[in-house]
Amino acid sequence: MAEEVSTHRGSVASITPEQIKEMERASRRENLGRNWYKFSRNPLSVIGVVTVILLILLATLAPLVAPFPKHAGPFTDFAHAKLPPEWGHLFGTDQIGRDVLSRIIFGLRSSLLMGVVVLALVVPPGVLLGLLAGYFQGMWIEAVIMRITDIFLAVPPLILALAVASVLEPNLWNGMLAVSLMWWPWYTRLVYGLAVALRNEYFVSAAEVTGASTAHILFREILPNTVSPILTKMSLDVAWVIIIGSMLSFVGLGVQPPEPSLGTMIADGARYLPDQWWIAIFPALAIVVVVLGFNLLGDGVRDMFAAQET
Amino acid sequence: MSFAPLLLEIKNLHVHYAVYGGRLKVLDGVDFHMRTGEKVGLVGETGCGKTTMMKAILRVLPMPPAQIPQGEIYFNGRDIRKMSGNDLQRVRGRGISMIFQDPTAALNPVFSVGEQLGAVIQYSAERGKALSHQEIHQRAIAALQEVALADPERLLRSYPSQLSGGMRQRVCIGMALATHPQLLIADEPGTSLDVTIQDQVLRLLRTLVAEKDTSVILITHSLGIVREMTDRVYVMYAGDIVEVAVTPNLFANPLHPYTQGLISTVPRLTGGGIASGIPGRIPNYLTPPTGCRFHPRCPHVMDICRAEKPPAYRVDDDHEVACFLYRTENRV
Amino acid sequence: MSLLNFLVRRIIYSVFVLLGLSIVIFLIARVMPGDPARMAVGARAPQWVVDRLREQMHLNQPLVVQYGYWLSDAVRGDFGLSLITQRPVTTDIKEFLPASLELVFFSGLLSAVGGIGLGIVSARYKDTWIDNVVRVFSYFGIVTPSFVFAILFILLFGFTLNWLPIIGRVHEQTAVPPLVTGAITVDALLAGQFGTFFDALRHLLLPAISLAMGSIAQEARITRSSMADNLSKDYIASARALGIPERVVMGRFLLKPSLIPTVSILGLDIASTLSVAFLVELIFNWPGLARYGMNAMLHKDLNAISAVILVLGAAFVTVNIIVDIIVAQLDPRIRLSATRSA
Amino acid sequence: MRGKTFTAFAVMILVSLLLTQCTPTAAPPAAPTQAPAVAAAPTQAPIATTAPAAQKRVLRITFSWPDRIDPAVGNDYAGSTSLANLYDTLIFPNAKGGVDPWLAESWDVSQDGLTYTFHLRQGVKFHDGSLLKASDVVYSYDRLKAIGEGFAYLVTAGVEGVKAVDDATVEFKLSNATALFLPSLVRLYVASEALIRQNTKAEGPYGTDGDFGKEWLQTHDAGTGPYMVREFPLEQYLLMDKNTDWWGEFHPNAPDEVRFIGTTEAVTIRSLMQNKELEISDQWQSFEAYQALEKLDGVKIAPLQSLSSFYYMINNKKPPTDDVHCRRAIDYAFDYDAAVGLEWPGTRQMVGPVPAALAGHDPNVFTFKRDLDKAKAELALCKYANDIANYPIKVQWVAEVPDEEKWALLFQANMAEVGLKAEITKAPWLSLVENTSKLETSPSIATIYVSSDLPEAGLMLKQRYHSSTTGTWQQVEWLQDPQLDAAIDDALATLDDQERFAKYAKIQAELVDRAVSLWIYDQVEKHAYRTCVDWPAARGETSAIMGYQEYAAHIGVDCQ
Repeated sequence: MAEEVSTHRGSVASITPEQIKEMERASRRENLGRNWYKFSRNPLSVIGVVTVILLILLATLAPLVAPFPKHAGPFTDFAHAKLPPEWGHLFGTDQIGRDVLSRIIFGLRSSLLMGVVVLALVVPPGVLLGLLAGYFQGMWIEAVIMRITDIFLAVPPLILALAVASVLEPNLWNGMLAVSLMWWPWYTRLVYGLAVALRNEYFVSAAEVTGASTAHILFREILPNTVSPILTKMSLDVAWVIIIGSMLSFVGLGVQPPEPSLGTMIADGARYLPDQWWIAIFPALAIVVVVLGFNLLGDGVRDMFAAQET
Repeated sequence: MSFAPLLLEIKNLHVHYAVYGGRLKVLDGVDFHMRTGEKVGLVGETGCGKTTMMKAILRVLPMPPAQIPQGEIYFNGRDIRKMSGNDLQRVRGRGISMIFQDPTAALNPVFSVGEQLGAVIQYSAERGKALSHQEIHQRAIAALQEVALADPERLLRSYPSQLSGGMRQRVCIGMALATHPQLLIADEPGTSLDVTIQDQVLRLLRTLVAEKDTSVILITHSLGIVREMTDRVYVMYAGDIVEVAVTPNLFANPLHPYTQGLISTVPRLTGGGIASGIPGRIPNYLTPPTGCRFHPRCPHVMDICRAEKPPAYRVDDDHEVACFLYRTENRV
Repeated sequence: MSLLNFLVRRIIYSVFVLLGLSIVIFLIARVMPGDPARMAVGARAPQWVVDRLREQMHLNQPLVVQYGYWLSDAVRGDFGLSLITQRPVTTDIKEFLPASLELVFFSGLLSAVGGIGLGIVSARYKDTWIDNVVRVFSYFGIVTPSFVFAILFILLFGFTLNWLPIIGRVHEQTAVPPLVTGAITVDALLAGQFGTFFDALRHLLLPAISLAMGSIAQEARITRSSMADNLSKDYIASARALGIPERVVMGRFLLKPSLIPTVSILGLDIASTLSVAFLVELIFNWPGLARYGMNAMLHKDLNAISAVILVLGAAFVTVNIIVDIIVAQLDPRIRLSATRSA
Repeated sequence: MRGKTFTAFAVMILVSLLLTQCTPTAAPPAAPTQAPAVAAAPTQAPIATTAPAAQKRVLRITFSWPDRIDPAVGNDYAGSTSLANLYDTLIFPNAKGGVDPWLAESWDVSQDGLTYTFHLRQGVKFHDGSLLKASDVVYSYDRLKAIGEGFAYLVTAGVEGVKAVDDATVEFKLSNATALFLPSLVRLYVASEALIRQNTKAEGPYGTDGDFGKEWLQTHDAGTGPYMVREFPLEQYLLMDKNTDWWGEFHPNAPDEVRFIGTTEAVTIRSLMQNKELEISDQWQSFEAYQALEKLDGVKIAPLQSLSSFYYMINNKKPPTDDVHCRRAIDYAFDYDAAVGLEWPGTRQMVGPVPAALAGHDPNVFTFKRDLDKAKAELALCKYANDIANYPIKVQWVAEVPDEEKWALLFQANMAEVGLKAEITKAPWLSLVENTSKLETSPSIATIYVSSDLPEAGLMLKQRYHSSTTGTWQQVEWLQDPQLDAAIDDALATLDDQERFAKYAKIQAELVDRAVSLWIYDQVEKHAYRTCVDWPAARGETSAIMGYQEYAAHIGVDCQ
């Protein structure tokens, strides 16, 4: 970030815009390389990345990887119900005779999908509103956006999502929608703070003086400089969204059976504790692994950008 | 040349920083000594290891990442590195105290000036002499008055964020002097301030030091200040002492190519500008140049410079230089 | 005085925020399908009962007017009847809120004491095995959802070891103290019943720890890293260099600035436990507001949902104000800028 | 280091808590000994235990919550059990399926069967000490009718008016004769008019009757029954004290204190049973949980005969199940043997539309067996056959009964075999109740256990298939068929048993032919109970009517 700012500052003199662009690109490429180097120096971050990649592979290749792909759908085999972990069923089978491992692998799909879709739904509007509010600081746009943001931020995060999810038909997509509705204000607030600081920077003033359009200033001047905090927050948020998703499905507001989801598997499996412990405990461990993976990854991203700041 | 007893002697000090990917060898066998009452200057570009050396003396380097694999630091004849916690604490403050480079960073943002200054005064009192609140308060006021700060009562209640840069610097000086140290280390005082204020601060420091006859190590990259304030100068480059001389000698006859470069830039008094006289920048400590660390920037570089590290040669009684250009002279 | 000023401004602003929230809630509640009057009296109630109730609830008037009535009722503490309990929502909230607050308070206390304590220990013994244990614990604490902890703790401490109770707020044969605040621990102390107090505390322990685990871990991690960060700050080096003894440097000059981020995050965590609590309350059969709210949501009990969200919103905002005050006490920079702008 | 202080503090708290574990149950000895006379709300009065815990006979039972104890509201398992214990009724159901005199010592029936005159027992006292009068019966009836919830549909059907002839005599006038009237009085819980009026809020939906005391009756009782509410923190438990002034006869070891606990959480129930803190479990545990409970010392499983069956209620009004062929396809495709095999030993497939234990059940009615060929043939006849993928069968099962998922999944798998697509959703009970109240929100299939309120096939037919119950969870079929209604009403008005049962048989046959539901099995109600409890229901000595299995006055508790 620091490098880019200085490039902008230096640009006012005699270099052509094309050269600046090229320099920016070069410096970004260099940053990328350096960032990845820094990132890869931290073994925990690397564990995070590897875990996340593995999980994504497992989820996308679920039908090929899962030992019993059919068990993710409508399937019953009461003769083989409640088998403890053994070679044929590494994580045992559940009360209906379905392979717990296969269901966990398929369950990853909805968890990961939740993380991705919610962020995809949340980040663009949240960032846009934050940019607008920050850039038009002191004007009515800011007042309206930030007051609405404050209202949403005044409710404990989960409650609003539950309320919305409960009025909609319970399924994965409505669950995502509900979580998204409560999540955008955090991005608005983050970007708002950054944009307020950035709008007074030289390069923004310079662009204003040269008559650049508002869109240009927002998206070409301010936005690129907010990318690293946004990325950091996103990478840490994935884990949170997944936890919240599992909470929703734990109470039955998310994915509906028989489609597996980790939260539902825990909720249902809890009925068979303590004797058939594997039905609930393995999905619980799976959530821990998923969240841990994203958390390590997020920490790595944060440290990487933090190191770049200094 | 004075024959006062040796106050501080550093032998072969190495300081490394462990970071991902290796060790930064920031100090690579530094020798240093000074006598009671001496005012010694330490010059060199930013990042050459001056502050590290001073923090190492007081054992306030953050460890980890810093490590001291080797070296002795004698203060009044005792090795600071081998001291127990109690002894060390007696050296800190009343023995050696230090003015840090950046007064904003050196003051704790969440305690008032009074709380910080009070603590310094309280714990630097003579052993077995607990001071009353009243006494501490009075001494604190006196300390602030000494550094020419107006309205000390109000100042004591203030927090660092409420003060201007110049005031913070004065508070730092006041705190460092409030312990009545034998040796004061002043690390680039005033560098972060604008030039007029910096000038005031330095003048104040000079007056105070002269009044109290304290021994001083003055770290700076400004040769002008060195010339005015010090008796003797160490020149440092990339973790090595490259030249030592009494102040007039150094200016009259700089020997090391680096010192020569430095002195040629003296007229340009702007802060931080001294490196511009010498092409290139301070090397990377992770993989420092072999041999003489200055060789990649040296106009007189020879083959031997790349292969071997130059020892110190004594050119004159008070003048040593670590450069193969002078290898005909006596090794120290 | 200026801190008071700051406080008053915060409170007034919060009231406006809550007012905005009430509009959002009202809209959600009214947009939902279903006749609130019919829902209130049950599907098989005679039509005349429903009609009369519609009249009483002003349901035949425009939405804005309805909101006016709803708000003026809400301000007077009247949120209408709850569908699940069939009695005024306010009565329910009075009954369930103290249990939730009690739980959240103790969980917050555990987070503060446990988290900061572990963080300090970890920073103090940085890079030793103690530190490593704490760090691994923190990672797992942060990534494990509270309901998983709840299930594990019930299994381990409740079922297998049988150390701690896993249901209810006190043992069934324990005399319940006269209800004053509704929080049994507090009431027991007020009544001087120490046996009951300890019994209530034992019942609180597992749910409170399950709820607190995440934030204990979080707090430990933040305290540790902020202490580690600050340890390399010049003001610590300076304090040491000027002869201040190590214990004073660590216990005073390092601790106070290091607690600032911890306290801010702790506040956020406590505030959000208000909502995460529902799962733990569900699992431990804890009769709290979050669980009540959850049930209300599962059963589309709109009056209860609106009230619970508003009450939790108010609690959330209050906790945030309290945290701001504590942080301002810790950090003069915030205090000073607050008074300057006030 | 401050850190040490913190850790030390935390350890101290922990240790002190663990130490106190040894003496948690001891109530402060200095507690006052006066028993609370009237049930007190937990939010009002100080509550003290009356006697040392050891001497007290305590009966603790878990239930699926919430528990509604307003006599005009409660009607599910927890509610009717609570009401049976708190209130008395004019008559009492006996184990043989008949009724015995209770609050009514005797009664006369007019020649045309339209007027019933009840002579009340004298000297019966409400829990506040006031005497029961005929006007209280009239008030209880009026209140039930006005509120219209709970068992109102059962009690008020066909009654024209009720009046108090004098303080000891009540007269019911019927609009038409019915065999159900007398047994239905089991659901008319007699409450004290004075007490309710005292606690009525003026503002409420019921006109001059305000809220009809609804709020107060949520957590209090106004009955004459063998037990009375001491404490009812909603969402937690219902605690009742023995009514020592009760006119009836207690079991010699009847409990002094009855606690209904609102949880069905498996681990909790295991722990409670294991710690001897629970005498009788709820009936909603999983098969595995009962197996595990049975292994505990001094715990047995009682499979109770019940009037209840497990239905897949098929919506007869919504596509695709509005076509009889589609419904028949479903009935043929389901694997009944597998479904029954998942239940406790002794469970049998349902024969016809009513539980086999009811008087008037026809054992010879046609019974569906799994036959995929027939299922496919029927499906082909269904008008949605060509487009069946666009008509998913939406199944909602009750979240509180986790075992239902097994059958739901079995159903889904079975249907998939013939090409029917089933979407299954778990719905919390109250959501399901809400959903089934309107045709638009009703699922294609709701999976519900229905218990007959009386041991009479005709009542179950009425409960399940008569238009008067559409819009409740008791009928998601939405038949709304006037001819069927008339046939049921006609059968019920037939006072001669033979004749009446013949009419029932005809109706049963027709319902099976129309495949209006998927009939799965007659329920065996499982409860784990401690053998130190003398429980008549476990020996089959109580009425099978819902709510009377846990009639505490007749249960003996002799545990330690």
